[in-house]
Amino acid sequence: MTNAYLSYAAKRLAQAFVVVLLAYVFTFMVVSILPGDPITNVLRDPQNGFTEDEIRQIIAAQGLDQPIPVQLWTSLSHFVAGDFGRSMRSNRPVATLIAEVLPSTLILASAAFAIALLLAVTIGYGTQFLPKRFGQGLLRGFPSLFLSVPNFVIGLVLIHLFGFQLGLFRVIAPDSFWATFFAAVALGVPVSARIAEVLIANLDKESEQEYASVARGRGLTRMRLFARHLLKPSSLPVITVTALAIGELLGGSLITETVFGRTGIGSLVQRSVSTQDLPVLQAVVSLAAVVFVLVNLIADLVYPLLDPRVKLIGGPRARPTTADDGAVATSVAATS
Amino acid sequence: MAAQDRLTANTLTRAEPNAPVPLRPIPLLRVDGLSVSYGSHEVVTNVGFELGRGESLALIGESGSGKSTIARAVLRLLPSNGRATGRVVFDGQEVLGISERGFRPLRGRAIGFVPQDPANSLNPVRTIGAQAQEAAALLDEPDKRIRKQLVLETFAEVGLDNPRRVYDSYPHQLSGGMLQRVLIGLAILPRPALLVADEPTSALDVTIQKRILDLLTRLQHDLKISLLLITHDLAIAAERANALVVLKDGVIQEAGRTASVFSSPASAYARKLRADVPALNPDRYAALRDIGSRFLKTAAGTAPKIAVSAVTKTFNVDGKSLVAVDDLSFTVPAGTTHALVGESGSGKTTAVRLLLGLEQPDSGTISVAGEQIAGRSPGELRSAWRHLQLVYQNPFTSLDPTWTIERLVREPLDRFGIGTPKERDERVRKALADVGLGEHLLSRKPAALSGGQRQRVAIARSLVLKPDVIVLDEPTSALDVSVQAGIVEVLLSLQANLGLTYVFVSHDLALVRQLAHTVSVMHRGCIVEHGEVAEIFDNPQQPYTKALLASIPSGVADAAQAPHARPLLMAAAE
Amino acid sequence: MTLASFSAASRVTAISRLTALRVPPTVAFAFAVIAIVIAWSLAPGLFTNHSPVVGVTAEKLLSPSAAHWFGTDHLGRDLYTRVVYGTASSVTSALIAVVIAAVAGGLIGLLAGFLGGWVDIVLARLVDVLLAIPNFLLAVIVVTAIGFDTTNAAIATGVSAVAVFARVMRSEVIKTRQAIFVEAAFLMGGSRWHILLRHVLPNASRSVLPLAVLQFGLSILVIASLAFLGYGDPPPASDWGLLISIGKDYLKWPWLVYAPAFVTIATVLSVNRISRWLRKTD
Amino acid sequence: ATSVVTAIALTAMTGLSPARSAGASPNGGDITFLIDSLGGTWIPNNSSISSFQGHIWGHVTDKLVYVDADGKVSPWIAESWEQSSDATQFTLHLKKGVSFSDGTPLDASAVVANLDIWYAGRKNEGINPVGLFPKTYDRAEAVDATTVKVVFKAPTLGFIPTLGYHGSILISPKSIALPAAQQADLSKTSGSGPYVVASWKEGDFVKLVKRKDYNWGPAAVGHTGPAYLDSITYKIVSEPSLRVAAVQSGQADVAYSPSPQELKSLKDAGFTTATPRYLGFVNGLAVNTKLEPYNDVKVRQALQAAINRKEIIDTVYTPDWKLATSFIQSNVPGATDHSDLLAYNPGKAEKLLDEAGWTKGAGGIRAKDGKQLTLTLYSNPYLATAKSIDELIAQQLGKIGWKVTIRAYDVVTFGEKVRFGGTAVPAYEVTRSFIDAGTVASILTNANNGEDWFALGDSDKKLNDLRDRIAGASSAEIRNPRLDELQTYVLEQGYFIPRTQIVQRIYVQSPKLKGEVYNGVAYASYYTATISE
Ligand SMILES: Nc1ncnc2c1ncn2[C@@H]1O[C@H](COP(=O)(O)OP(=O)(O)OP(=O)(O)O)[C@@H](O)[C@H]1O
Ligand SMILES: Nc1ncnc2c1ncn2[C@@H]1O[C@H](COP(=O)(O)OP(=O)(O)OP(=O)(O)O)[C@@H](O)[C@H]1O
Ligand SMILES: [Mg+2]
Ligand SMILES: [Mg+2]
Repeated sequence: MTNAYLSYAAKRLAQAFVVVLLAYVFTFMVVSILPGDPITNVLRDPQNGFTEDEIRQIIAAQGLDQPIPVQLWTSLSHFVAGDFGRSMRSNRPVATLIAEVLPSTLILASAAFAIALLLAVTIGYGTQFLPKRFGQGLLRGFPSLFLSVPNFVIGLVLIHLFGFQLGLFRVIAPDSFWATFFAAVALGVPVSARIAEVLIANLDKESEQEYASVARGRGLTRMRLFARHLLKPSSLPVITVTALAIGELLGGSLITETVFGRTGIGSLVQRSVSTQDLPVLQAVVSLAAVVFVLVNLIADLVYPLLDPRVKLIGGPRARPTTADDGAVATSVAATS
Repeated sequence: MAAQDRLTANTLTRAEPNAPVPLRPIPLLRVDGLSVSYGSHEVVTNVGFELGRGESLALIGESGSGKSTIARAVLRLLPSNGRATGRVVFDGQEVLGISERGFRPLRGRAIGFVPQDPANSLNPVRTIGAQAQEAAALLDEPDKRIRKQLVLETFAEVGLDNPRRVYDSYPHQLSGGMLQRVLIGLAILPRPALLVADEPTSALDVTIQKRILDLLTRLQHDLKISLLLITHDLAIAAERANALVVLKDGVIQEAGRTASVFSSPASAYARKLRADVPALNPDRYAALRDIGSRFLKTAAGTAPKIAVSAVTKTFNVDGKSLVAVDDLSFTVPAGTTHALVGESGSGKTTAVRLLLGLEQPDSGTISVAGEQIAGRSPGELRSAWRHLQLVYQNPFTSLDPTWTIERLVREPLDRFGIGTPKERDERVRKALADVGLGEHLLSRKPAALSGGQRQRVAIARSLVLKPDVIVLDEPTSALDVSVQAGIVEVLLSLQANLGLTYVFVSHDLALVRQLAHTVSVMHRGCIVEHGEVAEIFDNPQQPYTKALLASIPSGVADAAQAPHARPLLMAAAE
Repeated sequence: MTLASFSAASRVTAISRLTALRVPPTVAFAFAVIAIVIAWSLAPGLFTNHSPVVGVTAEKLLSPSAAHWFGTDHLGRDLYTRVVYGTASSVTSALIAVVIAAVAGGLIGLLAGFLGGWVDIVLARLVDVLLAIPNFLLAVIVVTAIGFDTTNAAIATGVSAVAVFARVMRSEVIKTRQAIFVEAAFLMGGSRWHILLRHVLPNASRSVLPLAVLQFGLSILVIASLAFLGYGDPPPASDWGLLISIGKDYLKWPWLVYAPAFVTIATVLSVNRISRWLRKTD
Repeated sequence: ATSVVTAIALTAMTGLSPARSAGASPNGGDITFLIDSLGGTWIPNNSSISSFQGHIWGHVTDKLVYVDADGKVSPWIAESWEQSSDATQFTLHLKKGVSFSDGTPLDASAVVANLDIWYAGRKNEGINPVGLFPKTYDRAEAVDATTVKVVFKAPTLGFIPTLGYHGSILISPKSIALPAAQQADLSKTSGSGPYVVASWKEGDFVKLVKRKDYNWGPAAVGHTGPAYLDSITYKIVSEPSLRVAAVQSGQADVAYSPSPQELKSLKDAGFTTATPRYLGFVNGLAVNTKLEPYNDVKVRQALQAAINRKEIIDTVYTPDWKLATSFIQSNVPGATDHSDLLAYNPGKAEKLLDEAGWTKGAGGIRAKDGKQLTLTLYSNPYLATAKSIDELIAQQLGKIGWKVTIRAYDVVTFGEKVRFGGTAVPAYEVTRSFIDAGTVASILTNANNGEDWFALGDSDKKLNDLRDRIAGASSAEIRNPRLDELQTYVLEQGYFIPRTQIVQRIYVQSPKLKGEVYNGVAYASYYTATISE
């Protein structure tokens, strides 16, 4: 068992590495589709007043006129050696840039995640305690609603309400507690919806299971039934969604950080995208892929330890998921 | 014509359905005018019965007749969309109208519940012990260790060999029979006055089924528990219960003491139900079967239609090799039916798949109608499949849900390119008519058919090619006895008319007795005994065969110490 | 065996089918919202008398009233009209995204699931890569590469959702491939391709439909978010996302944000409701 | 012979210093300036002219000369200068006792190092030359500690004004010697300005604190000692509405680039708004005369008459914006008033189009020989209001019978696809500053690396003639009438279609903050500003 476990873990780790490399190459390819390059374009800003001749000289001096495959090979070999290169836009080392903004995004994302989980658990478990007709229906509506509101709208509304009307935080100090809190709310709300959806679907599914009836027939109260029987099996698949939600948190930080004026990975991407700052984009994408792959790897490795039904031999395919969320249900099944 | 009876039975004869059946002066459970609806759909209508202390009562009826619904109404475990009206009086107290809080003290302590499906009735992510402690908590015993001791004792009481191991296991680590014992143990642990058992054995093997039922009967006697037993098997009901309530479409057709209902059913429905139970009517299709029997006699010298010889198949499971079929040999003369019987896992399906070429044997030869099957690729087998067809066990999964019936039945003709389009149309209609299905079903999808109808479609689909051999892998095990009877009749008349050769797989020995000519009894991949049906059934040689035969419910009460190898024909005994 | 016995049975199933199909009121409402949205996108002219591009500059930034349901914008154009005229583009772009995602993802999943072997391994890695890059980040990068306009934003959104469809399709195909009726089709003489196209594809696609509907709603949001970051069409186009993102510069006149946001939310909410209903009834 | 031009000491202006007014405490205080972005890099050469980083450089560095909002050049680090008669040699005399914040003296050798890197950059490292620095530069020599001689290969009249241009910031030679990656770290760069960088974070903020020993401010602003405010924090808030709301709610002191629509209500609420105009071209369209139908002067003239510039200001802007009177801003020395040529006259436009053969067809769109009268506008990504103006112009032209399409690209794509005279670009939207009107004429044609704005090449004799006569003028008196003639001609021909005078930098400011000054490129300097409690 442990042997199988270890070799499985090793295999997954190797796969993860390949995925990260491919993500790096993928970004390079996609960004290189566009003719021309960011440096030329910045130089062409009429305010600079450069002539085409001068622009050509500057480009050649930096080796940006070499064929794409050569450039890819150079940057890939540097990347594997741990050198992320220099930002084309700011000329500073990409590693420094990322190191500067990473903590802020980590704080935001963790706070958002905590809020998402709290909200999801409140909504999800709340449905078990509210009367069927009245409050429960209301609670059940929340995930859909959360998923339907563009998250920049949530951000703008929060800022105006709490930042300006109530003066709870200063917009210009986005790292303060309350500012971070509300940014995290804006980022966490859609994520909470995903988790809550899965939670509700699972609770519904589990409470329809025969064993729940049988347990009730044994005289358990609703509360005990929930705590002893439904809680664990319906919460386990949340691990899977959570692992997937990491990607959403990273993607969402793009918008949230822009709206709240935070500096972080998201705003770094936003700035780099507008200037096609390839080295930064590649590093961020690879970083995101690393995080995503690792988190999912951990989820896959932890799951069998928590759920006695799952045998590792079959790989993560054996991991049960919710039927309600197609993406979740299948995202798990696909890795082989 | 049987179907016509069935149809009219419902409308014509009704044996005082609404009157509660008086059993004892002060019954433990009295159900009165109970109606249950799911949403706006009423599935149980005005049902009433009584169950005395220490007595047992069986609710019987075909699938969907509302048996479980009644049980759940009594247990107040209806799903959220279910609503019950009427009166349920338990031990003198009306319990349908009281609050959940008021009812809860009765749960487990006074009313125990043994569910139908053992595999899904225990929480998969908690140990048996943890769940047993919930039941033990109902005892007024503060000490946890003593409670555990009581649990272990109960486990031993229900016949679990190693109670400690069971206590520490997760449900998926135990077999179905063990789980069912655990569930029974948990139900009786608080010593309830009433035990409601909803088809407690339908998911289990025949031999285990018998042992569980024996256990329930013994406990009922020893502990003076009243038993409300739910089953679709009339023979089981007759064997185990003092009183019967026969249901159809949520309405009581007949009720009364077992002896009278069983021996002289008053309602047409109950009569038909009795007639459809294979165990009670071994010679129901004798006339049709005898046509095939003639081939059996004449076949002596000629080459058999199917010849399987020394076939072995091994699977690799978790690194261990598992011999699923071991040195299997049998022959089937043309125009006859050969049955493969045995418990779950004995290798029946594997044998069938080998026979069709869906699996490759490790060794041995298989020939069907003179063609070699073993060792050929699917492409090469296409020609063999034109004459060799399979009907699957489960009618719900063997038809593509997105296709219409017409397309489904036509598919083999299109694939094999048989006939002109017009001829194909005709053959489709003919095949459907042969299995008793009308043309109005042509444009339906499988989801819009009942299980019995689907299985007929599957049979029609095999028939449409006019094959010589049809292999049927437990074709009726997912279906009700009455539906099963209909299908068996179709199969036999087709054989009589077309001279088809069948390989019929089943775990139901009574059914085999009704329709097969020869039989092979399989046990752990080996054939332990084979020969003509009458011989084997009347004079079994192997203990395994004897045990199998003994498990056939006979309809005779007092089964707890039932002797082995009882005569099958007990219908008239009462 | 007479017909009578079975027609009785069929009546029962017909009834149960009808009850199963009964549409809950919220779903009916959702369909109504979608119907309005479709009508807006097909014939915007029927719903308003104003022009979506030419405004009365003297009437700029009026608050909502009977004459201007959603008020007027900074160039004095009727906002309701702009929302109505922007519907077609918003809906079309979301459709483009869904079609790209469903077709490309579906094909990848179908081939990977059905052919298995190295095809599966290669495609699975590709899907893993797409999945490992956060959706929105992927969309942003793709839209940067192919240029900023609404169609490109839609394409990028579609690309970012390919992986999800591929995964769902693949697992459905694998599930279906193992289904008994597929083996039965082999026995009926069907070839691999026949079975792939006629049995596996239709069955596997069934669970893709609700996902596609869900993705439609999501795409509207993603495209709106891209427009918010300035990666969509320029004005005077009036995609909903664009309207919100223009409105955010005029927060003193909040209806410029709230009106298009409300329409977007109502639409996405309805679409999600329908998707959920489809999943339940399937 | 060498003509000596000594700058006039502008002591008279001292009295105007706003810092001395209002009883506010002159010293101390911290302000926060909200800005949309702080640009990409901090390599001084690459960032000095940025609309964003320029704000910081303006406080951290000094320039050799000062150019005020009216284009007037006055001494700063260069106390005086001389110029050879053929304008190929210049001698600069530097102020004594000036030092960079890293302790290095700002002497002749430091100036030479700056001039060299402005001209050449270090291209292989990614340090660009300063784009508008005269390409005719030959070399500079330190004659003594305070005297620099600058030599050009050809006459370069604009050299001195260029020294007051935002690209010409003086950086410590030690910083200049740093490799590009270190130059990109703002805290490693030292200037001689009244503020120094205390801390910064990319994409977030830059905090400046005042330099106590600063004592060499430009006399023209009326104050030469240390700055009054203790610190200035430039903080990025990318949403314009949030920047404004933050100032309104007292969370910050200045918001940069608010939406013009909000200015009126802000002013009414007592906030200070500033819309300084830079010296340069007005915002307008350079017409591509190579493209059909804009090779027809009548069509161009119709375009000139069909735009209602007043409506643009009324709708998109506020009265703080000025109507264009020429194709250069009215505050540029030498700009003359040509409002008559820019009057809105739809009747005239329709008549011109009719004459040119463009007749109204279906849907009110004009056509000729089956081709519709179309115009594609590429909204300038550097100007927030560009899209709104384009939409409005599309409406206005639509009434006359034009079919107008608007395309908007991001900065990158715009740079890639949209050029003067590009094959699909009938009109290029100009927003561009310059310091000296003398350079204007040479940009318009293709001679001497000119940008050939109207795709005329060398084909327009009159334009060529004016260009040469302006370049050859040796004094403003001679040059001004020729400039006037050039303006008339370009507008009459419909080569350039002005829209409005441009205010590229808009400021909203708390009423407590007073005394800031705006220079010739419209950057706000808080060197002289004070804040009350
Ligand atoms: N939760 C439910 N919602 C709606 N209808 C239901 C529900 N449960 C059962 N039914 C319907 O009620 C009827 C009676 O079902 P019930 O389960 O009581 O039958 P049964 O006699 O126990 O059948 P079986 O032998 O198959 O267990 C059937 O038609 C069934 O489809
Ligand atoms: N594809 C397979 N891989 C591994 N083991 C298999 C496979 N198919 C069958 N087996 C094993 O072979 C044995 C015989 O299985 P088989 O399905 O033939 O039994 P059966 O008699 O048909 O049982 P049932 O009555 O439950 O259908 C079982 O132990 C089963 O687990
Ligand atoms: Mg039941
Ligand atoms: Mg089997």
